[in-house]
Amino acid sequence: MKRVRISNAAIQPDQELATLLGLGGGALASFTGIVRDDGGVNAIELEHYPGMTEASLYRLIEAATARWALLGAMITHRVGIVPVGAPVVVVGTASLHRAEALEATAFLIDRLKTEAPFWKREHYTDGTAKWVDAKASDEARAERWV
Amino acid sequence: MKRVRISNAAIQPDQELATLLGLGGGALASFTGIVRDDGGVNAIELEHYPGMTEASLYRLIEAATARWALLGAMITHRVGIVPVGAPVVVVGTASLHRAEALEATAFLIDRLKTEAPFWKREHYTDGTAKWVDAKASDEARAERWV
Amino acid sequence: MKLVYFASVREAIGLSSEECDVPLDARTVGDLVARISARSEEHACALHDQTRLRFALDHEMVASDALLGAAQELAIFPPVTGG
Amino acid sequence: MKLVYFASVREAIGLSSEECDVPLDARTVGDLVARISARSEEHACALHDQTRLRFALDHEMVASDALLGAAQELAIFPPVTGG
Repeated sequence: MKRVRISNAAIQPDQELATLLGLGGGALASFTGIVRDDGGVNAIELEHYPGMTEASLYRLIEAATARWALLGAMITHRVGIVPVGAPVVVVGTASLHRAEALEATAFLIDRLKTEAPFWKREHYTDGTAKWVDAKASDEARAERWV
Repeated sequence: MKRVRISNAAIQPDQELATLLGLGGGALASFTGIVRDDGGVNAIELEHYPGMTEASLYRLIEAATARWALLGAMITHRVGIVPVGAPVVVVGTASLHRAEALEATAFLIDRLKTEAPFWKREHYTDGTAKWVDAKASDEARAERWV
Repeated sequence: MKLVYFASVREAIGLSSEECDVPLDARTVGDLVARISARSEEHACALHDQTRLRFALDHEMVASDALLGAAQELAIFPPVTGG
Repeated sequence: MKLVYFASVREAIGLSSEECDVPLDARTVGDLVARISARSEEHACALHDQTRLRFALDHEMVASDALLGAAQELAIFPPVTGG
């Protein structure tokens, strides 16, 4: 089971992950990214590159399933305006044993951060907005998997 | 938020994790262990050491929060008879950024496997049952965190 | 001291708990386990190989050379297999 | 070749996409980006520092020295910030 989904509407982590529970494996690992209240932020806006987004997320899932014995892997990413406290991304993997799912989940979210064509703009309570800068620490974490 | 729960009844991973979504962090990582169908197994039976079980899981959560900046951590473990396909354990952590939650989740499940007083017996479709042997690979994974 | 047994140890001994007086010369967990082994054929069989056992004193995992001190409960069980 | 722009690059140029003929002497992504810079003040401002840009040819991330080959779409954008 490999699944990529881009959603304009709110995402429910448990619904996204439900299929992974039934694959016969003993391990399900997941990561959910949530909009943080970083001092005056009331929402973020996510722009993406339709077509390339899906292709790049599928490539990441293919890379993960080539590297680890996975029974399934899924990524759901929200786009558009996302309010503080709402999930932005859900990554989940299932495997027979836990090591594979735990590592593959970290791999997928780390690589997504530097390879998938999404751009985040913070909207502040005072009505202003600002593009978020990429972080050097994200590059460093993604490099661990090369 | 630190929570340990031992349950005789079925556990719903999303309900166990719900509180972690609302702690203001940007990251929620989780691990769910599921009863695997390992050739003829139709259920496992989990025995535990009431009192020590809760104390040892709290100690693990304290160790994780001392080591990583976490906003919350929870462990729910089921005991008694658990059918194939049902969740046995849910571990979840929340943090501002993803590295802490991902690592703390792996730490908690790895250490739980070698330190928490649970014992598993496999029940087979032919009516027989057998205690599960501890795995050397679990010891090795737990050692990584020392 | 209260002795508690779990899983295959509990089954082999045929008891989940029992009381025992700690002899004056039993200073460590290992010393006491050797004494308990002498209680019956079943105890001897369940406890003869200490390397395959794990111990907890008052709910804390300890090695067989741990001092008994003033502990009130010794648990003896096989390696844990939860998760 | 179709050019597509995203995020701050899109805003700075004021367009989300446009067409361009690839000059014969533009072999790499970097060569073409230098040509596109000359289109307007806005293009020059958005594209002058290639080290702060990222590129994709036909939906695949590439470095600025990648050959254009037969690619049909070049995307220019700042470093990604999803997740």
